[in-house]
Amino acid sequence: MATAPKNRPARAKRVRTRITDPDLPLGLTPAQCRHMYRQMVLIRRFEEHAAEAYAQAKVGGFLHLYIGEEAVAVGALNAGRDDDHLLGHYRDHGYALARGCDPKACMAELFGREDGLCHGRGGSMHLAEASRNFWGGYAIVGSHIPIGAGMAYAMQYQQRDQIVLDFFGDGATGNGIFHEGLNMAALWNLPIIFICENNLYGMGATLAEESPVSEMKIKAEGYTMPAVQCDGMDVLAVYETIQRAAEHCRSGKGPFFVEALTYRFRGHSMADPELYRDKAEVQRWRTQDPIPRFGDFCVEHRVCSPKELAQINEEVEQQMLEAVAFADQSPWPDPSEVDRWIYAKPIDPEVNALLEQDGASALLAPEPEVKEAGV
Amino acid sequence: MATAPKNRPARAKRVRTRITDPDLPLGLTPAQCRHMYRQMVLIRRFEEHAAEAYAQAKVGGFLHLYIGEEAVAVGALNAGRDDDHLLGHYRDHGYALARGCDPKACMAELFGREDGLCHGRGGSMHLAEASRNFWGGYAIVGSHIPIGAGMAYAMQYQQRDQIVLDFFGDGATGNGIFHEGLNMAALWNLPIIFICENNLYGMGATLAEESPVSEMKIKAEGYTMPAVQCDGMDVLAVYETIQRAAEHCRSGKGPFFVEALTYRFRGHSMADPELYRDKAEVQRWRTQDPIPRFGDFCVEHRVCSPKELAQINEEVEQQMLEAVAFADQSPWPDPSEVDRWIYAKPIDPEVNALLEQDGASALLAPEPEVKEAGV
Amino acid sequence: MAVVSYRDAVRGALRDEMLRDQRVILMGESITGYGGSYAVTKGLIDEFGPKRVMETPIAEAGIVGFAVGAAMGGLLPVAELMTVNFALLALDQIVNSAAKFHYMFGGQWSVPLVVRTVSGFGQLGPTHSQTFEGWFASVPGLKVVMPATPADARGLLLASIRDPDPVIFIEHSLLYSTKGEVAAGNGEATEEIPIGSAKVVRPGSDVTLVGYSRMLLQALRAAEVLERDDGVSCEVIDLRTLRPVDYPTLVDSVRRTHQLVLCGEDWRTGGFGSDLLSEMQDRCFDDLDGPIQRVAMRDIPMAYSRLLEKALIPTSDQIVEAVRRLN
Amino acid sequence: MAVVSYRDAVRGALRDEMLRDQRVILMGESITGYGGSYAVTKGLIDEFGPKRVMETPIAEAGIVGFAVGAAMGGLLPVAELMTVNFALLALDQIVNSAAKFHYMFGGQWSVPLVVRTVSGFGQLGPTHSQTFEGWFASVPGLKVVMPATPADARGLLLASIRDPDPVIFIEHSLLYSTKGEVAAGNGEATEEIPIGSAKVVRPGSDVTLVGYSRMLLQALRAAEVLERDDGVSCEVIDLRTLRPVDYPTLVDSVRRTHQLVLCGEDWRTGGFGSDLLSEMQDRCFDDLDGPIQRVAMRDIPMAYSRLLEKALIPTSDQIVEAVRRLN
Ligand SMILES: Cc1ncc(C[n+]2csc(CCOP(=O)(O)OP(=O)(O)O)c2C)c(N)n1
Ligand SMILES: Cc1ncc(C[n+]2csc(CCOP(=O)(O)OP(=O)(O)O)c2C)c(N)n1
Ligand SMILES: [Mg+2]
Ligand SMILES: [Mg+2]
Repeated sequence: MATAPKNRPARAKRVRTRITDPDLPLGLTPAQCRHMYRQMVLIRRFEEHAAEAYAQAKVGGFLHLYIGEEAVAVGALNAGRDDDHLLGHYRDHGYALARGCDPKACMAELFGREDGLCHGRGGSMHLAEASRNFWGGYAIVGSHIPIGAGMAYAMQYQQRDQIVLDFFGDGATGNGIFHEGLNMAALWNLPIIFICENNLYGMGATLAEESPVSEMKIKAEGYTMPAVQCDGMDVLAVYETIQRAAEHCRSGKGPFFVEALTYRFRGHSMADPELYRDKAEVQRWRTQDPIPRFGDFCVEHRVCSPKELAQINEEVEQQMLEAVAFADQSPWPDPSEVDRWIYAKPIDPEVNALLEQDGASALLAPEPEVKEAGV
Repeated sequence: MATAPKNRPARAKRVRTRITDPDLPLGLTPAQCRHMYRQMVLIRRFEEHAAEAYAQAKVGGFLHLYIGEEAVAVGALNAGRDDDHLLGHYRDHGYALARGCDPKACMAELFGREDGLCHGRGGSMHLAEASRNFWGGYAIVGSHIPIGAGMAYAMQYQQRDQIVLDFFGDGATGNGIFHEGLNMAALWNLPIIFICENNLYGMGATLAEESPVSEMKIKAEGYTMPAVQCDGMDVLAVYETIQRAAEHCRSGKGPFFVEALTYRFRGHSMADPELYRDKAEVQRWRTQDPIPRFGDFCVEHRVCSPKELAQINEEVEQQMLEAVAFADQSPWPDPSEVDRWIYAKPIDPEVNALLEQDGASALLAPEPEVKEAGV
Repeated sequence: MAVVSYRDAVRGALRDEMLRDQRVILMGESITGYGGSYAVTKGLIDEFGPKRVMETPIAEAGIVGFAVGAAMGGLLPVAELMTVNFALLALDQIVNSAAKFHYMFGGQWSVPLVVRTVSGFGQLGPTHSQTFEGWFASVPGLKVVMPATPADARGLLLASIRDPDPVIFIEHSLLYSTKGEVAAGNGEATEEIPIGSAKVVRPGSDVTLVGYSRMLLQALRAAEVLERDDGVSCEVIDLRTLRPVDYPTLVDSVRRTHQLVLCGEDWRTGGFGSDLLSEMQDRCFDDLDGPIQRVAMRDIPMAYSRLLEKALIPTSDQIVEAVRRLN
Repeated sequence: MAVVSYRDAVRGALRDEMLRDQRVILMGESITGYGGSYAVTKGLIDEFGPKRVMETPIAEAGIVGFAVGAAMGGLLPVAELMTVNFALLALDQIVNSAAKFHYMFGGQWSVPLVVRTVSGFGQLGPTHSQTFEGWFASVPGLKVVMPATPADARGLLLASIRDPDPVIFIEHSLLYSTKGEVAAGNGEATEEIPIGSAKVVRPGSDVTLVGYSRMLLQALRAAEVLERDDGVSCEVIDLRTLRPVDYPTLVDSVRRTHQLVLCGEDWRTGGFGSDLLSEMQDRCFDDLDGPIQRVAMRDIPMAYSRLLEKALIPTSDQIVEAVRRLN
């Protein structure tokens, strides 16, 4: 079983060494720091409420929490541009919220409501908001890696200067599609940052069970792109690394691989009994919680006072209560619209079998059992 | 477009430095050298006859010639044990013949006859002889890489000491399945040698078009296995490398990756117009022809005289004429047996749709066009 | 005999066969420490260790390819694909390797492999709610099994592991907690159920309902309703095996009832129901008093939202309606 | 109008659409220097360069995934999968990405992607002679096109590229050299043929033959024989599009002929013919005078050997026999 010390570089040191108090490192402003702090809290609270809603059966299916990993999405997305393209895996609430999607619409999606980001069609694993260039959470492990490469190609081809940020887990590196995507990105020198969130587990598999090497960046070798690790529990370390990567990509130097060393404090999904790791390990990692860590930093650097931090927490909590209330009150999608959006250019209902069955009657049928799955 | 000098290490030097004339290197006997020489000639002549038969429409479908690459199969299979497991890709005549399969049965398979190695069911791309642990040529690029790993696992599990030799091309390394197989082999420390025949092209794609790195062994990084290159136009270099790799695998040290730098003198398949490379490049590589090269070596080291070499060539030529005659005279598979071997434990014809149609009548129908494909 | 869940019946069959035959190994994602995403393999790692219960990387094509090779090397692998949705990634290895080697190498060897996987619903969303049994069942060289009851799950899994050909064994997540009588295994289990035999689970005279997996239970429920409310007597057949299909049992039934309703939960277009319908039309055209009815998933990707999902999952009510359309 | 081959018609459509719309790019294996394994893309690399005609690694899943992403990024990719056999490796990207995004992201974007591929025979052996159109046609979100003539190849390919949804465009290797009249392209081509329209290519009154791709030609041949030898008048319909199917045209025909023969070359079990049969049985049960007949591949992997292959490839003779079974 992997342990914390082996997996991550020494604590915030490297950031501290580069700061002259009260100056902020990396050209950051106090407002930016507050923003990042707030976003991490937002993700944390959002998911705590989502977990509660799941327990109340308001959220169904799979729910994968990002709790513990907030620094990765927040650091990365603040380092990139707002119009850079964003793709991530099913553990996707962090990406959505750090990109600025409305928590109300996100929560409504989890609740399966019409006001959800995807009108309740996608659910937790498939948040997306195209108008923000957030192209979604993807639930087939690794599938969005070549998709991200293709988007990067489209940018390059059209001489647009957006780059692509593509997030996935350590587990995805065992799948061939990861390599096919990296190979193409390298071959065509595409503006894409591959961000591997190495949280030491692929569902119930330990890193040692799924990979012969513990450093995922080694898997990017053979693809001639820079590949670096960073402390994924330190929002500034992520910020710094992605800033560098983004500069590299945007200046036409091709893809970049970042391995963020991180940890999920909760189970793989809500169904996970967590038999495969021990509580002590989780506890050890909790001492690295990115939120208090960055909170401390903010206080130390006089970005804000402890009181102001508490106030941020309170505001966010308030916002979350509103998000839940909004989701609760949002209408259900109309079952008669279940056949919307199959095609962008719909096919004539006369010429296919689509409408042959009576969907309405199904509503009367007994509900299937639900809480079985833990994928 | 890749050129010869860049792709291969200096000529036979490294072999020579290890020899004290008239001693043979690597513990080889004169008989073994003659055997390897004969096998390379056998493969060459076999394929020349196959090409002729193809032109006469006696061989159909795809025909991929190994001409130019003979040193790889011959060096490798002579270095391994006869009962080691062997898998290769569709360019597979060399593997079959170097493993000792009867050229008559191989030719009959190309002719689609009942006496063929696979009773005409598989054809050129799917030679196999299980009783020799030759598990076949595989035509879905890369598909046999995890299959080889699985066989290696079966050996390890059963504490049998055979290892697996798994041959594939440079092109296969762009496919995800290659990585999935290597990852598993490394993870479980399996006795398998991955032998990548880097012949600079994947069908019409140049190495530079299909891979960001020109050395395929770099793609084995991330899998913690030794990965070396060898001169694939030098049968002794291959022999030496595979001997080392086999020792490694057989002693329980896990997988080994060998990249043999080689070149196919002919097109990808018979349908290939070879528009993607120039004749000069082919000519340059022809100067490295492994057969005369090893013939020279044999003469220099008094393994045999030029006359004896000529005699081997003649004997093989004779053998090939017999193989063609045999294949010509071998009966066609009986069309009424087209439904044999779908299952090892056949399903009741009553309970499936298998025999609902009249197969015999199809024989009267006009023949479809054939010579379209160049896959 | 003991009353056990479908989940435990599957686990029991795996365990018994592993005890009986050293060649049987399991492999799959999160099947060890996690216990399997539906807890089917829970505990087996402790009993048999990592050589026989192999935790794999997330590499479906690799897993099946590896299992094919292990089978060729003398083992009897049971590979778990976490859900049937991910089987798409392994289809090449299933179709072009597992199913084809016996034929294409002229009968030299077969691939005794079982791919266990699962379909099911529960707000799993568009990518995780599919089922492709019709695709598997169309591949010569494969055998396809979809048990509906714990007893069949056990008996058919034993038969599948012992079969020399590759078998796709599809469980249903909504059945895992259902219970039934099952022979208690003792490592000497011989109570296999032959692949290719359907079962008349409820005799009847007016209409034949054919179901499998979860839809068998829906068919039985519909039969009760129809008996009670309409006085219609339904014969309910559990297909159990989708390739080969036990057509003689189906034909025999339809010759008596003259009406046929096929119950599946895959997409109507291209679903397995199309195959059954086509073949039955061929075999029973003159016996049929009305068009064969299908109950199937509408041709729509599955939506996440609860009511949308409900609007799509085929139900016993739809079977009732289908029968009423006939009468 | 000019007489061109099916191959040239496909190439011409690609070229014209590339001239007309900068967003159109091609990608695939050996499509540049080699010219494409069936020479369809020959010369295009010289005209359009490597940014628009992309040589790819041998990575089918990656190719389709990449093309999906390129489409989302604003391009109109036409990805070539060298043969449909290799599409198995890309099925996840086809089913779970291309076909599903429009639905699962609530209509936010669509994936205007064309996957061009080819099926066919010619002693290509067990792994290289398959065709999976029935599988593709079963996926909501996909459109599936299989032209039989050069004119349709051109017109439908133009429509496919311009369609906002993902289209699987399956060519036939045995048709590449067939010729027919085609509108000469000039980069302003507007002569697209709508996806979803079948065509009555030979009117008749006694029996309806439905074919597509190569089997359309077999159906026409059979119709001639039947006219000449049996005095049977066959109406022959070219399906052209497999999803959506133009059922109104089929139903209209069967209402007049009362007999239906479906001609395909995929496996009988699970082949596209099962779908057609099922749906037509539903729509025309009372119009049919006899069971719908299917001509299809027997449920056997394709063998390499010439006579074995001949014993398996569906022919016009089998269509003739099927019609005679009806009469
Ligand atoms: C192709 C595929 N196989 C299996 C799964 C089931 N599954 C969902 S998440 C997951 C683990 C992924 O681990 P990792 O990539 O490390 O991401 P993490 O969950 O740790 O963030 C698995 C196996 C899937 N969704 N897709
Ligand atoms: C999965 C798959 N994609 C495409 C093909 C078509 N194809 C056959 S051989 C080949 C090139 C393979 O190149 P390489 O691996 O370098 O082997 P070589 O032919 O050079 O020996 C291609 C693309 C195939 N058979 N399988
Ligand atoms: Mg992980
Ligand atoms: Mg090559």
